[in-house]
Amino acid sequence: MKPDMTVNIAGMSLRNPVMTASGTFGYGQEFAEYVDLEKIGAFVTKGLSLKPRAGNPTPRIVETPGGMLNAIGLQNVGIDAFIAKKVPFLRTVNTPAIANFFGYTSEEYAELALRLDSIPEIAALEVNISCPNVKQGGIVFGTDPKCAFDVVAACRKSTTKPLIVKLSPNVTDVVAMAQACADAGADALSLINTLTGMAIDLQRRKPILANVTGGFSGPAIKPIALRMVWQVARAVKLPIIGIGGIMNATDALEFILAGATAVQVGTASFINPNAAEQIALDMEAWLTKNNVGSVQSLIGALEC
Amino acid sequence: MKPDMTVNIAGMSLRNPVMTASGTFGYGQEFAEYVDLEKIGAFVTKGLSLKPRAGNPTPRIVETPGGMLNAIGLQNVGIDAFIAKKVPFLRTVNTPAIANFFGYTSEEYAELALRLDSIPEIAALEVNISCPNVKQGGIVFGTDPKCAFDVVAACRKSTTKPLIVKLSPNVTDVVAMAQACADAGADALSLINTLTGMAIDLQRRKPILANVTGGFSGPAIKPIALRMVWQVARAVKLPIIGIGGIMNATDALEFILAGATAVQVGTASFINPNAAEQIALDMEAWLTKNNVGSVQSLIGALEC
Amino acid sequence: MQFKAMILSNAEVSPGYWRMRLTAPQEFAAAKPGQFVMVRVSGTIDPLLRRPFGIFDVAVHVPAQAGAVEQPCFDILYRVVGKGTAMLSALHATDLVDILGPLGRGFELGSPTEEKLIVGGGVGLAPLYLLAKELVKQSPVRLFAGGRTRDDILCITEFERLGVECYVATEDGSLGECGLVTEALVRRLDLVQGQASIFACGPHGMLNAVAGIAEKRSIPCQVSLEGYMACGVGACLGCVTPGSNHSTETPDFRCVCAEGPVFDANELGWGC
Amino acid sequence: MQFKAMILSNAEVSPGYWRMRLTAPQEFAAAKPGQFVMVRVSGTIDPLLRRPFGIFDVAVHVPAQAGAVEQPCFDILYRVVGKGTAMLSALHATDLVDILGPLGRGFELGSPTEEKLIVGGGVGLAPLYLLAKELVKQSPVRLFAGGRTRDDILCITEFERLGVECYVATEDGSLGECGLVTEALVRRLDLVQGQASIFACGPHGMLNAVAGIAEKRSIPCQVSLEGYMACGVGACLGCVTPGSNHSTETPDFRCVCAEGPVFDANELGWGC
Ligand SMILES: Cc1cc2nc3c(=O)[nH]c(=O)nc-3n(C[C@H](O)[C@H](O)[C@H](O)COP(=O)(O)OP(=O)(O)OC[C@H]3O[C@@H](n4cnc5c(N)ncnc54)[C@H](O)[C@@H]3O)c2cc1C
Ligand SMILES: Cc1cc2nc3c(=O)[nH]c(=O)nc-3n(C[C@H](O)[C@H](O)[C@H](O)COP(=O)(O)OP(=O)(O)OC[C@H]3O[C@@H](n4cnc5c(N)ncnc54)[C@H](O)[C@@H]3O)c2cc1C
Ligand SMILES: Cc1cc2nc3c(=O)[nH]c(=O)nc-3n(C[C@H](O)[C@H](O)[C@H](O)COP(=O)(O)O)c2cc1C
Ligand SMILES: Cc1cc2nc3c(=O)[nH]c(=O)nc-3n(C[C@H](O)[C@H](O)[C@H](O)COP(=O)(O)O)c2cc1C
Ligand code: FES
Ligand code: FES
Repeated sequence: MKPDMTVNIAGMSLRNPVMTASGTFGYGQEFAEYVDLEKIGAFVTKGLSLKPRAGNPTPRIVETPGGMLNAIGLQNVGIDAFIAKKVPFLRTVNTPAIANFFGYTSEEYAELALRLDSIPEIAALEVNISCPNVKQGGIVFGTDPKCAFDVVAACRKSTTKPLIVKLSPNVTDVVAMAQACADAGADALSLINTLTGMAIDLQRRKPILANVTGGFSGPAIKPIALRMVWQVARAVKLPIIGIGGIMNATDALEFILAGATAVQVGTASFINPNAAEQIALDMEAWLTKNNVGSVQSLIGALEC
Repeated sequence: MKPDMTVNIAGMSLRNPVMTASGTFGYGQEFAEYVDLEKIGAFVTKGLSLKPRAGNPTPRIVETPGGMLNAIGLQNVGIDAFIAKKVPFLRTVNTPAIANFFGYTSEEYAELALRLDSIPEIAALEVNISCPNVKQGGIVFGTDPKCAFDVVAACRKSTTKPLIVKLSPNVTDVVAMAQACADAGADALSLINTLTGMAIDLQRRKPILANVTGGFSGPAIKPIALRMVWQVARAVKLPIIGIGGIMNATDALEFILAGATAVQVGTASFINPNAAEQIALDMEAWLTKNNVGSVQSLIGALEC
Repeated sequence: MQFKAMILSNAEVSPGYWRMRLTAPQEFAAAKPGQFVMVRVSGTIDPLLRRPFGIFDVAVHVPAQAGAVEQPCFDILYRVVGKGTAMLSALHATDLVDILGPLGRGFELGSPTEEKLIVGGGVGLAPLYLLAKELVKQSPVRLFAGGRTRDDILCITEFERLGVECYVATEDGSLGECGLVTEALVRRLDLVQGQASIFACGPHGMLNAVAGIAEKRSIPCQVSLEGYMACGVGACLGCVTPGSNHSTETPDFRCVCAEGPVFDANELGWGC
Repeated sequence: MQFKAMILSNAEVSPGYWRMRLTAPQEFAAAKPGQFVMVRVSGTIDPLLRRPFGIFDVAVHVPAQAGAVEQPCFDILYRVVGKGTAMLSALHATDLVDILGPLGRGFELGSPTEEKLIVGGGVGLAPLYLLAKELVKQSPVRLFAGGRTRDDILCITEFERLGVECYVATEDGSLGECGLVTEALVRRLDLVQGQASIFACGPHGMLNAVAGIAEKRSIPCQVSLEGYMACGVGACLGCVTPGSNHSTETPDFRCVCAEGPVFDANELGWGC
């Protein structure tokens, strides 16, 4: 018998728990040649802002041991161009699209939430309160429980769609952050966003990234992500989307055991463009082989 | 002409900037067959406590992508056995030995500092305020500026030897921690200690480490360590010892460019027991090849 | 397209420069000059990211076994500069590597009447050979190959075999003229009085100079750029380059991987 | 000792089990039965840590070239269980690997008069062959080899060639007796009335059972343990195992790498 791969998160029913992560999958269309979007659970757009954003100068990308740093600087087309040019594609795909977004004040966040709320092609919102790349950006919201509460509460008032808050790992106490978001009305939490890192070109005596520091992602960060998902899952009563270094089905299932209801695949898509689809397939194969009837039965099933 | 490899840190003059990191080099003797201790700048002992400590149950070690987790649980022989059994060896080596130590109250820290202060074979003290492995342990000191200030101030009163404070990376604001330690009288800062991570055995549905979480080290963490060293070096006027994922001379020189006066080599010694010696040699070769007269001229020489 | 390619050969063609031939599926035969591939150097996480390389040539592989069917194959020409390329150079015939490609926008061949001037700096020659192969079918083609020293001058015989006239310049004078290859280019342009179009690939400084030369004479000029890449398909926005209208207020970044790597020189913001 | 070894051969000896022969420096010839090596599987960070393997055999390699000098070599016998061992099995003769060893404390050969009973579970046989080679020089030796299924029964011919009498048991009865190998061990002990000593290596459960059998009869028993290792030299304290006096108040942890991997069974805290 085929195992039941469906999960429910924040009121959405997904065919399987595998999503693609914001910023690593464009607006859905870029990878369409390589991935059957209807074989994954959902996909998340590049982070959106009210106005279009240029992002940082280059180099924006550097490989590090087992991972990479990016300092894209939240380049995006802005909400208007998104609606005009990207949303029509979403209509053609029978898979929930989640809009990731960010702002510079609670008001901006709220305004974006309101605009996204009115787009029927968007299944849910993911608030990025944690981008470490932009100097004036999200950093302050994502590292202080009070600020996080305010911004999430503002978004909550502006949308009735499922509201997912994406947490920053660059904090002393991720559970306190998670709790603040829960208190402010989040429907689900996704974690982790990138850690802040740096790389240096010895010969040129310069930082490699034009922006000096960047967001650290990839397999290297998995142990930190897994730990944070486990900590938050035990402490906060919200569904969790686990993110961080997921490269294969084993990684994904580990996050689910740690307490995640679903997962997002980021950097892995760069290495294998069909990573998300393959992971969903391999998870199902693992469940079949191990006689597990449903992926839901594995959520938080870690025995400590 | 041979480049000048000497550095001065916290009043110590070192023949070169390469030390071995606490917990990765035993009490100095374990690697003696593989490393010429008189070719490295200094070595740091396993963390010491007042009483001997059993540490955690096994498994204590697990490999992760590009890194490893350890949950040794600060097993150590205790200060009395250290003096009786380990100090005599230190006498035979013409290289500064730095004693790493920890306690559970400021008073315990102070008492250890006092006892270590009286050992002539110990060149300097390194206070571990950041071990993430022990549940009742250092965590609280290393993640709160006020606690860190108190414990460092207590140690400062108990010793006239150079006092190095080792910072935890598991914090929102490492600069605030560094500043608190500087204010409390630290002579130097070493960073980073391990990040807190977790690994899961999918098939057994259990954490791999008996302790569930462990300290994350190795090349994977280098981008985070480099970023923190750079942040602290720009903000705080104390010499810094850079630690985290240093595997070769290039890595070590990157930390020095970022602002470190010296470096510590940890996990790398497990992979190449003579890593520290080799790194010191290769650094010298790099300086020669690139016509750099002294390693001191590279400290903080990053052009941003 | 994503596929597992078998290495057919891998040999050093000049000190530090290697040429690798790999098998490819049928559809790969349609690869355009200027397109590139993303190579997964090993199956492990070290190195983690794919490495981009221009397509040097596309050919047909005839296996030695009796009865075996012909199969497309392609070549990359690469310089060993770091970990990934060092590991590539250690691979052997019969080893498998994972390939993504052909990717990106290639060269437009342009009108057959103009003379075609190809300018390559060092390993920048890589995507220009397949281009030359196409161009010689319809127009006279000249190659201007530059490098720091003679070891950086690659595969000239291959171009000559196509009937391409080749000019060589090295900065240290160890092969061909001493100086920059743009000098010979300017001389040729003066001679043909601008009845030509330019195709260039190489270091950014050289491309900038070539673009300037072309602009002054209002000559069509296409350049192939590099950029640090993660995805290769326009999803990560890592590889962007400023377009001609770029400013912080009116961002105009182009993806090198998806909108390039070949651009019309006047599409780009050279000052940024 | 740390050295670069050249792989002389690497072959699957039973489904999932491989035997690799490597060159070694002269001093390696002094390796003791029960010692182990730490192998760096690749030069990259994937995998990062060295992998520990028992020394299966030490021999002399006579190169095929005329005039080449003899050189010590050694074998490891390994089971493919994860990434590191899978990568090991993909290496070829002439590839180089970095070796640390011989490491740790080996077996004490004991008094020549007693019969020597060697108990190996699956790949636990690995460090016992070199031991048997030494023991047969002075005493009668019997091997008790157990496994889940017949594929887990390794290298019996090699032991028989030494003159060792072999008993085989598999849990599924697919080779030898059906059941646990400890049953045959107990029968033999009953027969010789305890005039024997035991040397065991294998899964922890098996070692625990063997230690219990030995203790009941007050027979000397040495066991070789495994443990997750980082350094292999007693520096990281990752590989410890509780000693017989261990409790939280009176910690008595032993390093498997430096104080073992061979321990007297009664040195250890089996209950912990
Ligand atoms: C579209 C395109 C086509 C290219 N074609 C060729 C070619 O045909 N022949 C050739 O020799 N080289 C080519 N390059 C450059 C080639 O990709 C790099 O030399 C190579 O990635 C270096 O990898 P490494 O691991 O050896 O170096 P490292 O310095 O260790 O690489 C570290 C990281 O930086 C990136 N990187 C380093 N140098 C470059 C560079 N110049 N451009 C882009 N990324 C870089 C790597 O991809 C990797 O992610 C091309 C680059 C691009 C973008
Ligand atoms: C002293 C000693 C001697 C050994 N001798 C042999 C031998 O002769 N033949 C043989 O096949 N195996 C032997 N082992 C076990 C062998 O080390 C592991 O099977 C091997 O490390 C697995 O590596 P992997 O990358 O394939 O597995 P993975 O599961 O991918 O390894 C992940 C990590 O766990 C560690 N690990 C996994 N299993 C074990 C284990 N059983 N013991 C210790 N560490 C483990 C690895 O070293 C690595 O650090 C020995 C272990 C020790 C401690
Ligand atoms: C190139 C790149 C761009 C990213 N852009 C965004 C973004 O716009 N918004 C966001 O919330 N996260 C962004 N992220 C973070 C990822 O969504 C994800 O949280 C992170 O990469 C960790 O997952 P991974 O290790 O699987 O990549 C970006 C990551 C990368 C690598
Ligand atoms: C096995 C192990 C044990 C450690 N024990 C200690 C310790 O006792 N005290 C301490 O301050 N740091 C300890 N550390 C942290 C290291 O000193 C170092 O800060 C960390 O490993 C990062 O450096 P690396 O990436 O080079 O290993 C330990 C690290 C490892 C891997
Ligand atoms: S490499 Fe990702 S957008 Fe070009
Ligand atoms: S493996 Fe490090 S102490 Fe044994």
